[in-house]
Amino acid sequence: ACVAEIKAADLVTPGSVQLSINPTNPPQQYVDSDGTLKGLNVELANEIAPRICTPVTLVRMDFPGMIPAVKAGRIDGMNTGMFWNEERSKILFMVPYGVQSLSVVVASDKNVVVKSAADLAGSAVGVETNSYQEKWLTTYSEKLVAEGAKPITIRAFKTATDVTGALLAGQVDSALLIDSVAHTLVEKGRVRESVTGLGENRMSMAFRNKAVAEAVVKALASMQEDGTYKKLFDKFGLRGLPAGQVVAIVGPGPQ
Amino acid sequence: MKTVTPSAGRAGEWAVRMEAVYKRFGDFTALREVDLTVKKGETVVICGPSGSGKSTLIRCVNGTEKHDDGLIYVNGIEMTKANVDKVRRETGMVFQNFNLFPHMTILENCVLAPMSTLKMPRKEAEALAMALLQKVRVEDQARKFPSQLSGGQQQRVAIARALAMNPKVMLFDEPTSALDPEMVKEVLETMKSLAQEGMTMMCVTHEMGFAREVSDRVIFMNEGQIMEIEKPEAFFGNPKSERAKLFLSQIIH
Amino acid sequence: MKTVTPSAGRAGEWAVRMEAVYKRFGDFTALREVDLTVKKGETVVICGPSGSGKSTLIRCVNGTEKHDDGLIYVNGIEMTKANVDKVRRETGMVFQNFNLFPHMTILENCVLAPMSTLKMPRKEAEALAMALLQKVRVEDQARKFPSQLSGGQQQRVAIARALAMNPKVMLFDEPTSALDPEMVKEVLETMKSLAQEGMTMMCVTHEMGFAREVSDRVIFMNEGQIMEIEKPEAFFGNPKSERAKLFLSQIIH
Amino acid sequence: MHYFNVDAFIGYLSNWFLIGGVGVTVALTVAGVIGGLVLGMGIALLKVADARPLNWIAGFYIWLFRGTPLLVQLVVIYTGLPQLGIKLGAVESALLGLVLHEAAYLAEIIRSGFLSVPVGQREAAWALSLGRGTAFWRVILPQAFRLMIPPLGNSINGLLKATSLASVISVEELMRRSEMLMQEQFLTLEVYAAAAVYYLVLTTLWDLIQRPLEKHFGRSIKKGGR
Amino acid sequence: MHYFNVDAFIGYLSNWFLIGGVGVTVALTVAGVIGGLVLGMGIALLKVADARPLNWIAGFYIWLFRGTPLLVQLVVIYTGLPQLGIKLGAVESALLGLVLHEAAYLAEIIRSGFLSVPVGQREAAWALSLGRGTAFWRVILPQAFRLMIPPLGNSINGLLKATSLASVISVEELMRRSEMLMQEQFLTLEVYAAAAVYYLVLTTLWDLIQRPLEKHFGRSIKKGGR
Ligand SMILES: Nc1ncnc2c1ncn2[C@@H]1O[C@H](COP(=O)(O)OP(=O)(O)OP(=O)(O)O)[C@@H](O)[C@H]1O
Ligand SMILES: Nc1ncnc2c1ncn2[C@@H]1O[C@H](COP(=O)(O)OP(=O)(O)OP(=O)(O)O)[C@@H](O)[C@H]1O
Ligand SMILES: [Mg+2]
Ligand SMILES: [Mg+2]
Repeated sequence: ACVAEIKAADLVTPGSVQLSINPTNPPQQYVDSDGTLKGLNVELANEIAPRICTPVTLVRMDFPGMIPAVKAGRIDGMNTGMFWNEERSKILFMVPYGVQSLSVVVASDKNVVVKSAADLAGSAVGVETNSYQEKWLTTYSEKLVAEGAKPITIRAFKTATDVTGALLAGQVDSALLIDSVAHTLVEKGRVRESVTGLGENRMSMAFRNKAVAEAVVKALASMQEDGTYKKLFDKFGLRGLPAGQVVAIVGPGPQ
Repeated sequence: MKTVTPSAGRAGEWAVRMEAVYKRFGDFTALREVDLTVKKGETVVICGPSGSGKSTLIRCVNGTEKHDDGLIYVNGIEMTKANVDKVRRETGMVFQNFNLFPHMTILENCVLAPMSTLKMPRKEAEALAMALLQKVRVEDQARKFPSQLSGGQQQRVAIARALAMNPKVMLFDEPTSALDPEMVKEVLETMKSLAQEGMTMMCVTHEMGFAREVSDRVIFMNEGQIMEIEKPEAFFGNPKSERAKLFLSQIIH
Repeated sequence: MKTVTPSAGRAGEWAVRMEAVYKRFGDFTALREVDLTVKKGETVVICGPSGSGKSTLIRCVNGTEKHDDGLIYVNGIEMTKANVDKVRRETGMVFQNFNLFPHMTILENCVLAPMSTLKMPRKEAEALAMALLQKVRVEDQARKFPSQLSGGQQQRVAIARALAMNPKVMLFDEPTSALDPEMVKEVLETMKSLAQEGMTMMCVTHEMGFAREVSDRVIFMNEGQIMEIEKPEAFFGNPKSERAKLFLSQIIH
Repeated sequence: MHYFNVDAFIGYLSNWFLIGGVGVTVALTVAGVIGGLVLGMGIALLKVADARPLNWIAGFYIWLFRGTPLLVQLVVIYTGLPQLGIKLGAVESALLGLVLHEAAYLAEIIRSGFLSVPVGQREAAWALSLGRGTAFWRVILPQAFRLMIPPLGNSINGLLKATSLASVISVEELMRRSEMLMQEQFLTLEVYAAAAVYYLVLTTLWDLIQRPLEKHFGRSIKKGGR
Repeated sequence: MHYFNVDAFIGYLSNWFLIGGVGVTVALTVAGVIGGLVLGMGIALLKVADARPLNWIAGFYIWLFRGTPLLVQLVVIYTGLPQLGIKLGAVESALLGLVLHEAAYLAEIIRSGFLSVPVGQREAAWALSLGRGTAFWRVILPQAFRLMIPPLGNSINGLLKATSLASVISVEELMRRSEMLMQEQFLTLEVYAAAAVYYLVLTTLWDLIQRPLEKHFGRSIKKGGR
C-alpha cells in the first residue's frame, strides 16, 4: 500500500498538498473552453500525487496573490511554471524541473525583420508584466545601451494574450514570449518566430516546507527513472532538464 | 433662579406650567425668565415678532428643545430627562409645514403612532383614525398621499394625526401661515371646534381674528421674554408696551 | 378665435394687451379666452382661488409660458417666437419665493443681468444697482448673501434686481405670501411707491388692503377665465359673481 | 486580415464556463451590496451620531477603506489576517473585502440620503412619540432611500466590475474566466466582447430593478416643479 | 517566519520608482476627471435636453460606457481601434478610455446636480433676460456644483484606483510599479502597504481640496435647519 512520507504537520491542510497555479500560460497550464485545467504542470501534478501518496490540489489564482499566500501558510507551494532565481530561492524551496527559453515573434502579416536579439534595439517590444522575460529584456536593453545601441522600448501587458493582441494591432513591433507559448501561437498561424533560444532558464516549483519539497523531488526523480518525465515533456513539446541531471532543491530555501 | 414647587391643591387645574425657564443657543438666549401657567381647557395664543422665541417656547413644552434652566410641568409631570417620554405623550404638536410623512397615505400617517407606540391593533387604530379624519372633514382623502391634498387638507390631517395619540395639550406652531388664504379658514374652524370641545391649546399664530374670537389669553413675546399676557380684548384694544403697539400696527394692514 | 389688431391710435396707451388668449397643459385649459388691456402707468391686481390661472396669466405676459392661442402685446410688441426676447426686455418679474441667486451677493445679483445682457460696464452697473438698492432701502446689505437677509429684505432686493433692467412693465406673482407678517408691510410700501412713480404693474396678490389702496383695477379669475374686472371700490363693495362673493368671504376672516 | 471572429464571439456568448463566472460575479456583487448596505448604514449612523468619538471612528473607517485599493485589502485579508489567527477561505475573504470596501462608499451615499430628509420629519416623529427604531425604519429610511437610488446605481455598476479583483485570491468570476479562456485561442477581442455583453446584461437587469424602485419610492412625490 | 518586514516597508515608502508611479496615477486621474467632467457635462446636457433623440443618445452612451468594464474599453481602444486605422499610443489610449468611462459616471452625477437646482432659479434667469450661456455658467452650474462635490469625491477615489487598469495596455502607474517591485524581493505585503499609504495620501489630498470647495460653494447657504 501507499504510505505518505509527508507528515500532516508539514502541510497547510492535512491530507492534501495545495499548489497554486495561474492557468493563463499554454501549454504549461491553461483551461479549455469548459474551464478544465490542462497542460504540462497539471499532468505533472497528477503524476506526482500517487507517488507521494498524497492528493495534490491545484488552487487557481492570479500571480500577485501567490507568494503572500505561500508565506501566510494558505497554500503549500506554487506549480505555475515560475522561473528560478536567486531571490526566490531564498524565500522558498525551489525545485527546477524543466528548461525554457524565450522567443521573439512578429506578426505574420508584417514585414518586420528581426534576425538577432540585437535587432530589437530602438524598437517596441511587448512582454508579459512582472515576468522573467520582462526582467531579461530590461537587462538586455541596458546591455545594448552600454554597447552604444538604442534602448528597447519595453511595453508590458497583463497576459501573453494581451501581448499578442498588441502585436497584432501593430502597437508593438515584436513580442518576447516564452518559447512554448510562441510555438503555440505559431501553430495557430498568428505570428512568425524570428529569434529563439534567448535567456534560457529553469522552470521551478516552489514550496514553503522542506519535507514537502523533498517528497516532490523524490517523485520527480522516480518519473525521470521510469520515463514518464520525458513522455510528458514530449507530449507538450517542452524541454525537460538535460539528460543525466537529477531533480533537486536548488538554493538555500527560507532560513 | 426660582424653584417654586406647585402646591398640590392647584396643580390639578394646570395643564402647562413654566417657571423661570431659560433656553440658550450658544451665547444667544432665546428664552429668558419665562413664567407661564396654562389652565386645563384654556386656549392661549402666542404672538410676537419673528425671532422673539415663540417657536422655542412651544418646543420646550414637549421637549423638542431641552430647556436650560427653570421648571416645566405638563399635567403635573415635571419635564426632566427621565420624564421626557411621558411628557411627550401628554402633548400633540402641529407644525407650520404640516410635516406629514410623504411616503405614507393619510390613513397610514394617522395609524403609525397609535400602532407602534400604543400597540393598538390595526383595526382599532384605523377606526380611530377614520373617526378623527371625519371630525376634521377629510375622511374621503384617507387613501391618498399627502402630496395629493391641498395645504388646508394636509394641515387638518396633521391635526387628526396628533389627536390620534389622545394628547391632553395641543401645541400649534403657525399652523396656517404656509396656507393659501382660502384654506386658512377651514383649518381655523377645525381649531376652533377643538377649543370648544375643551382641549387645552397653545397656539403660535398671527391670525388675529382667531386670537380675538377663540383664545382665552394672548401672550406677546419679544426678545425671548413674555412682555404681556392679556385677555384678547385688552391686548388688541389697549396693548401696554410700545413694542406690542408697533407689532400690531405692522401686522394689521 | 378673434384676431383684432390694435388700432394704431390707442395702441400707444397700452402697456399690455391680451386678446382671446388660451393656454393649455395637456388636456387641461389653464387660460380660457382671456381679454385684458393694461394701460401705461396702471396698476392692476389679479386675485382668485388657487389654481384659477393667475400665475399662468402673468407668466404668459413675459413668455415664461408660451400661450397656445390668441394675441399678446407688450408695449406694442407682439409676443411671437421671434419676439420673445424683445418682450422679455420690456418686463420685470418678481416671484413669491424671491428666487435670488443664493451663491451671489446682493450686489452681484443686481449687476449680473445689466452687465451680461446689456453689456453695461461694471462701474456703471454697480452705481445703478446701489441706487436701486437705496430706493428699496436695503443698500447697507449689498455685500451680504441672500440667506443673510430677512424675507422682506430679500423680496425688496428681488424688486431692485428686476428694476435694474429698466423694465416698462413689472409683474408680481404673490410677492408677499411667503413673508412673515411683519415683513409684508415693507414690501407693499415699496410696491406702492413704484406704482406712484408711474410704473405699469400687474400684481397677483391676496393683500386686499394693497388692492384697495393702490390698484386701479382688480381682476378676479376663476377656472382660467376672467370673471370680473372692476375698480377696487366696486369689487370689494359689491362683487358681481357668486364665486367672487364666496372668495372674498373666505379670505377676509 | 480577418480580425474579429464573429463565430467565436457567439460561441463565447454561450460558453458555460463564462456563464458560471457571471454567476460568481452576480453572487459577489449582490452579497457585497447587501453586506455593504448593512455595514454602511451602521457607519453612516455613527458618522451622524451626536458623539464626537463615534464620528471620528466612522470618518476614519471611510478614509481608510475608501482610500486604499480593494486589491490590497483583499490580499491583506487573505494572507495577513491568518497571522492574527483569523483564517478565512478565499470566498469568505473576497466577500469580507468587498463588504468592507463597499460599505465605505455606501456609508457616504447613505449619509447624504439621511441629510436630505427635512428635519421637520424627525421632529414630527418625535412629537408623535414614535420610538427611535420606528422613526428610523418607517419615517427616515424610506425617504432617504429614494434619493439614494441613483448613486447606488453608480456604485453597483462599479462593484460589478470591481469583483474581478477577487481573482488575486483565487476567486474566479467573469473577468478572470474571460482572461483564462483567451489563452486557449488568443481571441482577445472576441472574449472581451462576450464579457462586455454579459456585463451589459447585468447592468440592464439592474436598470430594470432601479426604475421600479425609483417609481415606488417616488410614487408619493409630486411631479415637476420643485 | 518573519512576516512583515518594517524596514523594507519604510524603504518602499521612499522609493523613487514608486513615487514616479504616484505621479502617473495622479496625472491619469486628474486628466480623467477633467476630461470626464467636460464630456460628462455635455452628455448630461443632452440627457436633460428638450429633444427625445438627444436624450436617447446620452442614455445609450451612459448605458454602454458605465455598463462595460474599463479594462475592456482600454483593450478595445488600444488593440481594436487600429483595425479601423486609428492607432493611439498606450498613454493616449489610457487617457481616452478613462475619460470616456469616467464621463458616463460623471454625467449621472452632474445630471442629478442640475435637477437639484430649483426651477425658480431658471425662471429668474429667464425673467432677467439672461442669455442661455450666462444662465448656465453663472446661475445653474455654481449651484449644481455644490451638490455634486460629495459624489464627485466618491468618483475620484474610485478613479484613483481604476487607473491601475491602464497597466493592461502597458501604462506604468503606482499599482503596476508596486507589482514590479514585488518581483525583486517578493515582499508583497510590504510593497502593497507602501502603495496603500501613497493612495491614502492622495485621498487625503483630495479631502483637503474637497473641504474648502464644499465650504466655498456652500458659503452662502444657511447652516442647520432645513
Ligand atoms: N437651533 C438653533 N440654533 C441657534 N439659534 C436658534 C436655534 N433655533 C432658534 N434659534 C434662534 O432663537 C431665536 C428664537 O427663535 P424662534 O424660532 O423661537 O423664533 P420665533 O419667535 O418662532 O420666530 P418666527 O416667527 O420667525 O418663527 C431666533 O433668534 C433664532 O435665530
Ligand atoms: N406646468 C404645468 N403643467 C400642468 N398643469 C399646470 C402647470 N402649471 C400650472 N398648471 C395648472 O394650471 C392651473 C392654473 O395654475 P396657476 O399656477 O396659474 O394657478 P394660480 O391661480 O396661480 O394658483 P395659486 O394661487 O395656487 O398660485 C392649475 O390647475 C395648475 O395645476
Ligand atoms: Mg417660529
Ligand atoms: Mg400662482
